Amino acid sequence: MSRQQILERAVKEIQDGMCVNLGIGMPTLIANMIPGDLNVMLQSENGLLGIGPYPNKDEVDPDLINAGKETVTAKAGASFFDSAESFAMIRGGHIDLAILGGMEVSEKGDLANWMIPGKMVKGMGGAMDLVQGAKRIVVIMDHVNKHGESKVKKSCTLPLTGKNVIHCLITDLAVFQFSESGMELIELQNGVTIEQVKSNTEADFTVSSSLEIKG
Amino acid sequence: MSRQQILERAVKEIQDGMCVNLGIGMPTLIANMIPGDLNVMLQSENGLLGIGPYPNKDEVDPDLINAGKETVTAKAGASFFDSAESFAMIRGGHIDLAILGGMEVSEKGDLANWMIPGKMVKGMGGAMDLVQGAKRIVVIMDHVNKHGESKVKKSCTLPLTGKNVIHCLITDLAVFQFSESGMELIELQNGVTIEQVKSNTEADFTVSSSLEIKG
Amino acid sequence: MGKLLSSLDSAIQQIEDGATIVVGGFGLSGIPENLIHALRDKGVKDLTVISNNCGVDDAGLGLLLENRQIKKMIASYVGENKLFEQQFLNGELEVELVPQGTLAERLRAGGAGIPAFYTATGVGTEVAEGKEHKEFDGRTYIMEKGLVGDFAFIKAWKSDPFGNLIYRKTARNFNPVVATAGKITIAEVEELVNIGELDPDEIHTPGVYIQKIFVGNHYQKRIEKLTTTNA
Amino acid sequence: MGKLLSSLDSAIQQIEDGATIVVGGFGLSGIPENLIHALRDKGVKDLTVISNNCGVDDAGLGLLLENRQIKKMIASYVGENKLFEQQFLNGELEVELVPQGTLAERLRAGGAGIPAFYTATGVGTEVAEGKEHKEFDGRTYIMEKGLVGDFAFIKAWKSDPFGNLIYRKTARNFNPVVATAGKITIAEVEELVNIGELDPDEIHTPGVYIQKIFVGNHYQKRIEKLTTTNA
Repeated sequence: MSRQQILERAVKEIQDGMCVNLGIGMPTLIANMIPGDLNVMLQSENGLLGIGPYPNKDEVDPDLINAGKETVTAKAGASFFDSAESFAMIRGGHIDLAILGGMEVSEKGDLANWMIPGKMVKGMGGAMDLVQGAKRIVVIMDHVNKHGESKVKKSCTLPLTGKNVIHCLITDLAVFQFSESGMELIELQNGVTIEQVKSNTEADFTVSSSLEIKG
Repeated sequence: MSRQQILERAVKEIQDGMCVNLGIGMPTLIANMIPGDLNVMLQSENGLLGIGPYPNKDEVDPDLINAGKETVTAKAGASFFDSAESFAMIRGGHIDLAILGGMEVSEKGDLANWMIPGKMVKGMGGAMDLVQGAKRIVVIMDHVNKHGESKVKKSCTLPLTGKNVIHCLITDLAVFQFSESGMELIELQNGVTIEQVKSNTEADFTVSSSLEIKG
Repeated sequence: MGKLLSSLDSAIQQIEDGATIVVGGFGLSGIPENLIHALRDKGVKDLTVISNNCGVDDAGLGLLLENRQIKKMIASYVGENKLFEQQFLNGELEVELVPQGTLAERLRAGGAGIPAFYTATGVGTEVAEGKEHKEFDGRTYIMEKGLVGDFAFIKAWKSDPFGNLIYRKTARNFNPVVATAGKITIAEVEELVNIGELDPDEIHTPGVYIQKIFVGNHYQKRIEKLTTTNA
Repeated sequence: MGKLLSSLDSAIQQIEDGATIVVGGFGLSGIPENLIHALRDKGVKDLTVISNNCGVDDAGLGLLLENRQIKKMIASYVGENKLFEQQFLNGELEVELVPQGTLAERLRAGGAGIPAFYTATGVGTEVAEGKEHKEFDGRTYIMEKGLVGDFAFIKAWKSDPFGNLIYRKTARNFNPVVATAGKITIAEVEELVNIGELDPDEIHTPGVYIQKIFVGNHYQKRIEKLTTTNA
């Protein structure tokens, strides 16, 4: 339910004509929610621009997977390329938007989403490239962890994926934008109050004037 | 006649299975002299591996030229690629041999072949990349200029294409090889004496022991 | 998807005096003829042009030289062009000569978000003067910087409406790297095909790099050096 | 042209303990299955393996882990592999984690004769520790080095006898860059075609990069995560 709110808000970040990279996990679910009248090309960093829906059982092709290693299809207008080209595209600023999951976000726009010390080291995959390369970085995550602790922090405690890279954070409580002047609360999720956001957020943030009026 | 001797000696540098880049001008003439039983792929730095013969009049294609901007054909097994890939191939040491023209060569294996100060600046094209990248660099040129002055010098007076890059020099008088220990005369062209080579060469060189015996 | 242009006017209209334009092609092969003509007609001045060559006196980028629109040229070989020499000696034209492989790699780097890289090309020559030198495994290299233009002009054979491109034979040359190195990349093509018509395995330039597409209706494709077996 | 192998024995025989091997593929897609099996059977030890992933416990490079042949792994993501975790925690396995784009570019650079380049990827993270930092146009970048292996193992769809290769769909992935980054590159393919049969415009890897070709007769092509519309 809260996940659904996050995804519904995240899909609004996607505009007609964009090339978008959706991170592994929750962000991948956004693919199915993109309105059919938008012409959007989804990029998969293993070498596909133009991800289509999951295949029917008889279309499954081991030579056609996404970055999460799931079997997918390619839509009309898709192209395949190698990994160096794929990251040239990402690092060179040709991808309009990346929507990524997060473990922790800091008020400075730092992101930690690849490693928990003491746990299995899985590797960063393409996340560090995406946060530095895509034109706009949107992070989606739950606002607090299962112990009720804020994941929106003054400083990240987990190893960073990127420093000062996030443009927008969407949680189950609120939406924030990041700029030179810091972190700003710009929207509340349905039924959430500013007080609730404040009490669940370790980070310092300002509240958008347009939001105060609505609230 | 002297040119023919140079070319005939140069073609012996080409072995079966090699990928070879022939420089613009005199080196290009070597293409037609490669024995038919050798399987050789000629590279053109504008994006072709597998240059074929010049086209018949009705085969001429403005989309198919060599690095000298001449219309050519592509032989069976040829591939086309872009300029970055072409020089990745060259710079990365994947081309076995480059045979290039020279204006001056020094005893240290320096090559000058791209510019005469005071004359029109044409540009170095791909020559500086080739001398640093190809596995073996063979230079072919006349031993002396039209004023009878040696082009094989202690130091080049013209702007360099590359420093300490030549493996072999073939002139109308002789063949030299270059190594850590300097420049060594290893062959004489037909009817040429060591004395003739010495009197026409400004550079210091040693004479190969195998040559002394023959001479 | 709105990338398709019915005329080049609006696209060229955006280009202002002093712009940096990266142009594909090798010699006169695979050059964006229509874009060069449109730029000549628009008459915009003080351009910095980055391209392997500068055309010949009456074709290709030579037309912009003739019209005195180029302030600075970054190229690897300009030996086919007498106007070039004249303007260079006059001091009208600034020139930066770059080894061809370094030029290709600088454009690829610019397009790929790599601000600089090291290469052995040019070490010990004029090209290395003033550049940072560094040793790796006992060999000396120089640092070269990525290049990006305000606009990139390229020529392809086929495009779909998303801008997925296929080039033909050696007319590919610099075009795919130039495509990546423009803030706004305009591709002119010989043929437009429907979306889905190009095999995704055979696309040379994915459409993500292309902002505008123009289908040219006449290609001169002039040959610089006609060489035939019977000639 | 002598590149074609009738068995992998002679090619694998050259590989000695302690060799560095670069391996193509992404997850289990496009991996050189036959080469990995042959290497497992040969049993050579103390290998440094450079590959985006390390297979799964009972397939792909996981087979070499199981056989304790890998001393050091350079990869971007190894999360699918429990054996990996175990050997890493034991101290049996050395690991260098590299961001995926940096890994791809380090291999491309190695193959292209570029000893090092700058990237913003990893700046401000563990990845940047101990690396040279440099500013370009006000942004900070780190220097990353090119990678080349003693051997490169890749998998393609079709090859001709010269080693011109075509890959299929996303099984292309790291294979074309890995192909360039081996002192000796061995390509295993599904299908061998005659010389001249591949359209020169459609070749992904020119044969100059390939030293040996092997036509595999069985490809498992295991799927890691089967996802379907009706599942």
